[in-house]
Amino acid sequence: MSLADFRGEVQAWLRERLDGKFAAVVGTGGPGREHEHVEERKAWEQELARGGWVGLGWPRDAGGRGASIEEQVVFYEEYARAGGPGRINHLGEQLAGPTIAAFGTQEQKDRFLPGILQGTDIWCQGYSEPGAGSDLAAVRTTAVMREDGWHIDGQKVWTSLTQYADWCFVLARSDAGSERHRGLSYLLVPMRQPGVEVRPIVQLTGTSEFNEVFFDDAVTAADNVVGEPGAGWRVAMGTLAFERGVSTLGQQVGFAHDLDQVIAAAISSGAVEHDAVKDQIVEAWAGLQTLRHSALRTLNNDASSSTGVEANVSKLLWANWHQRLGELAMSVQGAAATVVDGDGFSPLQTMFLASRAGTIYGGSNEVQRNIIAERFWGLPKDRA
Amino acid sequence: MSLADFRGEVQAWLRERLDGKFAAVVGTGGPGREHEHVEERKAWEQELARGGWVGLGWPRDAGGRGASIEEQVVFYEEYARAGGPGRINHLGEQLAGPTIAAFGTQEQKDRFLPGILQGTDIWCQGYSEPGAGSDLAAVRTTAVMREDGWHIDGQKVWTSLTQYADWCFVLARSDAGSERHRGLSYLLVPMRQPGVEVRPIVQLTGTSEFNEVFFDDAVTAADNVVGEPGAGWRVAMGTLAFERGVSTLGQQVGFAHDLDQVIAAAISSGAVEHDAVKDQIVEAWAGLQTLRHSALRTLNNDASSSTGVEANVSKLLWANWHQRLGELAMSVQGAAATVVDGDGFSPLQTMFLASRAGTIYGGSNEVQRNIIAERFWGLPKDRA
Amino acid sequence: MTDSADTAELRSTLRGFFEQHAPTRSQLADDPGQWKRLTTELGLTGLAVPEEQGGSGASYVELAVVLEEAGRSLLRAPLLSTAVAAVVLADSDAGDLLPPLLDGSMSAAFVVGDVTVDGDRLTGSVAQVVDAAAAGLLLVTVGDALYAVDAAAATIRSLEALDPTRPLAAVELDGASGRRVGDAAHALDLLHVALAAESVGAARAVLEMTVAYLTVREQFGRPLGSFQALRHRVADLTVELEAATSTVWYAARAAAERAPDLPVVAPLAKATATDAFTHIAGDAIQLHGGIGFTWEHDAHLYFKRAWTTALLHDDARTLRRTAFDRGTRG
Amino acid sequence: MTDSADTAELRSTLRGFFEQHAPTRSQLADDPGQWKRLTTELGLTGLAVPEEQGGSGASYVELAVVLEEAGRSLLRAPLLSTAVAAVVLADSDAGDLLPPLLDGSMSAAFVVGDVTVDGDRLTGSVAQVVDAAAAGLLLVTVGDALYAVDAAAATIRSLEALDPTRPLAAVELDGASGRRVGDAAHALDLLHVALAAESVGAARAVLEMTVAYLTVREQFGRPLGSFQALRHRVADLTVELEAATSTVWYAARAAAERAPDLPVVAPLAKATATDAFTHIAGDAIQLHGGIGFTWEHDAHLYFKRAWTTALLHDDARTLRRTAFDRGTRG
Repeated sequence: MSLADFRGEVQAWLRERLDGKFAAVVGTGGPGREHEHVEERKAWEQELARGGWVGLGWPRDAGGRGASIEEQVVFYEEYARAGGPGRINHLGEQLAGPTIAAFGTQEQKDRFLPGILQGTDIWCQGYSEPGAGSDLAAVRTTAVMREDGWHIDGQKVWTSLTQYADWCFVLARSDAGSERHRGLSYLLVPMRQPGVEVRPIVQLTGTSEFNEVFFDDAVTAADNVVGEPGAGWRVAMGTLAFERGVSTLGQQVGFAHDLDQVIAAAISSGAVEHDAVKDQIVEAWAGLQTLRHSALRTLNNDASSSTGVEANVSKLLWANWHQRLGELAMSVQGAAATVVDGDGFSPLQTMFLASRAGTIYGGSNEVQRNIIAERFWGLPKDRA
Repeated sequence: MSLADFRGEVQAWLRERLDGKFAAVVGTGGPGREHEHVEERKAWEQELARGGWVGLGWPRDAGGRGASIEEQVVFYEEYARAGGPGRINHLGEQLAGPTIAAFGTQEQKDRFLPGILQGTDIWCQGYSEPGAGSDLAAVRTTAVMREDGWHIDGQKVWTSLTQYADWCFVLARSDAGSERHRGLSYLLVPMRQPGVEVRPIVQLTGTSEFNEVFFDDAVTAADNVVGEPGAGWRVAMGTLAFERGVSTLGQQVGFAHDLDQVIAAAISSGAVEHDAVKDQIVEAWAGLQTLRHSALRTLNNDASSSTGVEANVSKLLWANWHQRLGELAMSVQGAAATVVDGDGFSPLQTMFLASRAGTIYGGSNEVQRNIIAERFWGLPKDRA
Repeated sequence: MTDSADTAELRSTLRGFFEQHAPTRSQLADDPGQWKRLTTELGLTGLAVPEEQGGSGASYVELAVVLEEAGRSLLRAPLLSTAVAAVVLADSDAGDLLPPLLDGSMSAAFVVGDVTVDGDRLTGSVAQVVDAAAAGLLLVTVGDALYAVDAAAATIRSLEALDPTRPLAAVELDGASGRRVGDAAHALDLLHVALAAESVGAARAVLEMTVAYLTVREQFGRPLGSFQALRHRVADLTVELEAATSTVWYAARAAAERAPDLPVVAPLAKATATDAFTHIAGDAIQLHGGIGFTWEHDAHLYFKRAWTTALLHDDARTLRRTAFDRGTRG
Repeated sequence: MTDSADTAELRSTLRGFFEQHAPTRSQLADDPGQWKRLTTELGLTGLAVPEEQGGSGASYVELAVVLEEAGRSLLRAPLLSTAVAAVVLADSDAGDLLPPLLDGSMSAAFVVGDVTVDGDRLTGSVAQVVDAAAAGLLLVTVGDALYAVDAAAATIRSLEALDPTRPLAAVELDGASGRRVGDAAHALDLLHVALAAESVGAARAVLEMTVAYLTVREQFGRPLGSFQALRHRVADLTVELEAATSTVWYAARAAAERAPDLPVVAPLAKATATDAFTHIAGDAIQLHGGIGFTWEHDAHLYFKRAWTTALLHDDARTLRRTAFDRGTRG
């Protein structure tokens, strides 16, 4: 199929559903808005699966469609353009699935991949712990093997979409007395059990994208460990490397929508008449073009010429760009931005507030800078 | 005398000379231009001394005039406004003199202060060493006491006005085998002797404000040590504290002159028609007002409420402000700024280039930030 | 702000009061008891009103110190609006309007927007007015003039504000009777200085909170404050705060002395102070990491106050332009 | 820029050449021998000219790689002007002007300014023209059109340049005979992409030089590169450089393919690249400390090249506006 035909197929499929049965989910979800239309978005996940769009870029032998990078780009662009909702299982599709496909046993693949590909099993991530911030190796959650499987005790934090999840991939310390990166195991833990409690964290947006998860003698089967017990760090790092940049192109279509809203607000308030405000809008627009060029360049990389820090560069670029856009959104509205009209924060207010979290979650700006300095330039690490 | 009368006296005295015999020195000297009219500026220093303007703020018992802060402010403002040249002995008046007055013996005061107050002895500073950068305690220059006095060997760098100086205050290691801040002595060393060689450092401006100084068995009398031998660090730190902010008000009048030139260039190129350029000019102007308010607030400080880092805050503020102004100077000229017309760089080009040094010399921005974090907030030092 | 001995004592008294009675989280709802203490007990609304008019006879410098301290705890009560209104009225021939402001029985609000006057009848609607919902007295700018209007003669609608510690309302005037009480420009200058003082106080509080966090919080086995990149960020924010504090310091003195350059430095003070406040409050969230963007932590309250103050009563760019035009004219 | 296998080989060849024959300090004066090697030996002026017209038949992508490498050593020779001119002429019906450019017997310069045409006579004076002093052929923009003019028909006066590695001249045309060879806009797009490629190459070189310095230089008893504030500065500069490199990468491909969005991304590429270059070169001086602002050290040469490139052929603000207007039209 030509790329243009493929694009046409994507457009038609999305239009039929998003103009029709799933019209309610258009534009819902995403940063600061994960609480919107949860049940409909779960159904949407299964609808996507029936259309064959889940696991689009997964290899065929893992049950995916093995689509080319170009096709994936087209899908993400059209998905965002059509106002497709925030994907409620993106952690399952983007992280859990590929990790199990790469590091799991055949039994694990058979057991877990179909649920992801059918959109029936929602996943969340259990990495960060309270008090550890960006220090991923400071894991204190324990996992002890007993006759009925792994028993997990501890607390994870900053987990997104947890309250809707069926499964969680958890990094836990399985070797008592081990330190830092050693002695950790990568466990797949069912969320629907008495030993698991989820407490939403209310953010400055007033909504709860993130949660605390308490494991109090939670249990999972003995063979729900990915990779060797005690060798979970390598698996967890592998998970982080699966972000290949394709989905960032979809994210950018959302950014373009944000920018359009800012421009509309600047026109409506008259702020755009100021040359200086126009300059800021032009800079935001130019920054977005560069985000796109960066994603395309990354996708074109052959292994030999990649910098190894594309994901870190990309994270800093988009998080800072989006935060500046959030500030611009306020400036162009002027005093009107200080008022909450109607039911809760406006989309631009939510964007402004949520953009403060983008530079912190998923590896803070500071951690990204450390990695770039150390991995790309070989500059010394911070002394521990 | 009222402050207004005092201002009148300063204006009249300066006008008579700068419109007359010393017209040639008007506007000369300063960053990137210390090579201009050196002999006339030496004569000017003595003329100032005859007028009683050298040591204006020194205490009377040190031979100064004991002028109030307000009077000093008036003098520096009027001096700069009249186009008074860069002071060729400001290190003598601002640092060496006050240090000797505070830490020296009566004999040292009698010996050295008159030459400074009369403008006949020009001083330079020997602190920084090659390879040590901002690490002032990394002194390797040695001083050994023999029968005929101290023998000094080593190398200093980034010393300004050295080629015109008669004396140098030198921080040297007098206790062999000592380390860091211990075992240093604060020595007064005559520059006109065979053991001292000065090599100008050509800067990116093409001129030589700074120099290297080589001490090769240079000698100074046994009693030309300020404070106890081996206790020079305390004296050197005392020297750095004498910058009380008064002279920064004079510096700011020079900055205002720079800003006026930038505005004139923006008008002449038409760049000022761009609202965004106008904004940048307005920001530069506003920043200059804040520099002035900061200096005035510092001068009004009573000891109980001072932050202890005023000088560091002030250094960061003005150095960054001036560097941004230098960039603005280029932007407003556009392509014309890329050409050197006539005899050497234009004043705005020189300002642009010299402003890159302001964030490095006299304690780099990085060192100032360290000090603010450590001294003001008590945050941990870098581990050595 | 740098204090003389007198203002240092005032500051210390106020800080004690606010730490005891007005911690940040208590500012999320009105507290009539607190307002009573601020007015009758401490006499703060009349602080810069001459004694012969029933005030404390202190100057705008002392009022600025009080507002800095109020800013630290993001005070919700209408102290700023009412105290500035009292200074304006004390300087007018409408001193008879003062007593209820001084004894706390009435608060005031400044209504700045498109209002026109016909005879003594004011008409217009202003979309965002700080402290208007609780106000008994409105001071309304009409072109160059300032009018006093009984709040009962206006239609006032409470609004939900982005900053939950700063009450906003929409004010509608439909031929309300107004009394000319002075010039708008001078009142706005005083208001700008007051907002600037409040902003540097709040900015200093959130920066102190951030440094305290960096000092105790460990990551990678050492305190966050030992990471140089974070320490340098704190240093840069300190420089910006100290610079803004200097301009506010200067402007408060200019207000106290009615110095000729007050019209220049007043807008400059608000611009400089709110720039520093928005930067510091934004970085405070970043430096706190995850906890900094939770609803429970105070950082977002400072952040919302910073942006709200920056956007109300003209933004920094506009104010700097105004200052420049005034300062370089002639 | 990210390379395919082919461009990686080209890059490696060129880097070897420039490291051997064109170290930075040698760029302070003309070097005819070097020019001869660049043209006759390496055939670089005809790199992106089709083989049937005497060139090497590579694309604008390869030319961009060459110019990145030339930028690394701040090449003084008129390679950029001449190679871009060759691409423009190869695409016109003035292919007969190509041979002297390809064999190195003549170099070219782009004259962009206020020039008018009357019949085929060009008149005007342009104040700053890169590479004009040595040029045999001038490509002159007149409104939307591009004309070829024999340099002998113009009055060309060498200028002293702020950047000693980039020769500038003033060009005076007084009824000089011109030959219409194409459109100005497309030629300027190609020129912008070329300058952008050169700039990211130079920026990367001075950033690498800076990191190397931080790695070896010790202060306070440890390498400068172990100070987190400096490492984070390097990281931020890296992000800016990688972003700019991406836009240049995209623009070079758009130029090679004559993609419809070339007019959008070409000005954007120059703006993004020179912003990154000025920031990196400025911080390079700072990060080198005292040695960085001496005449002897190369940092100031990169700094002067960065600012010169940013100011010539429209500044970043103007170029971004152009890109925006083109990119959002319709």
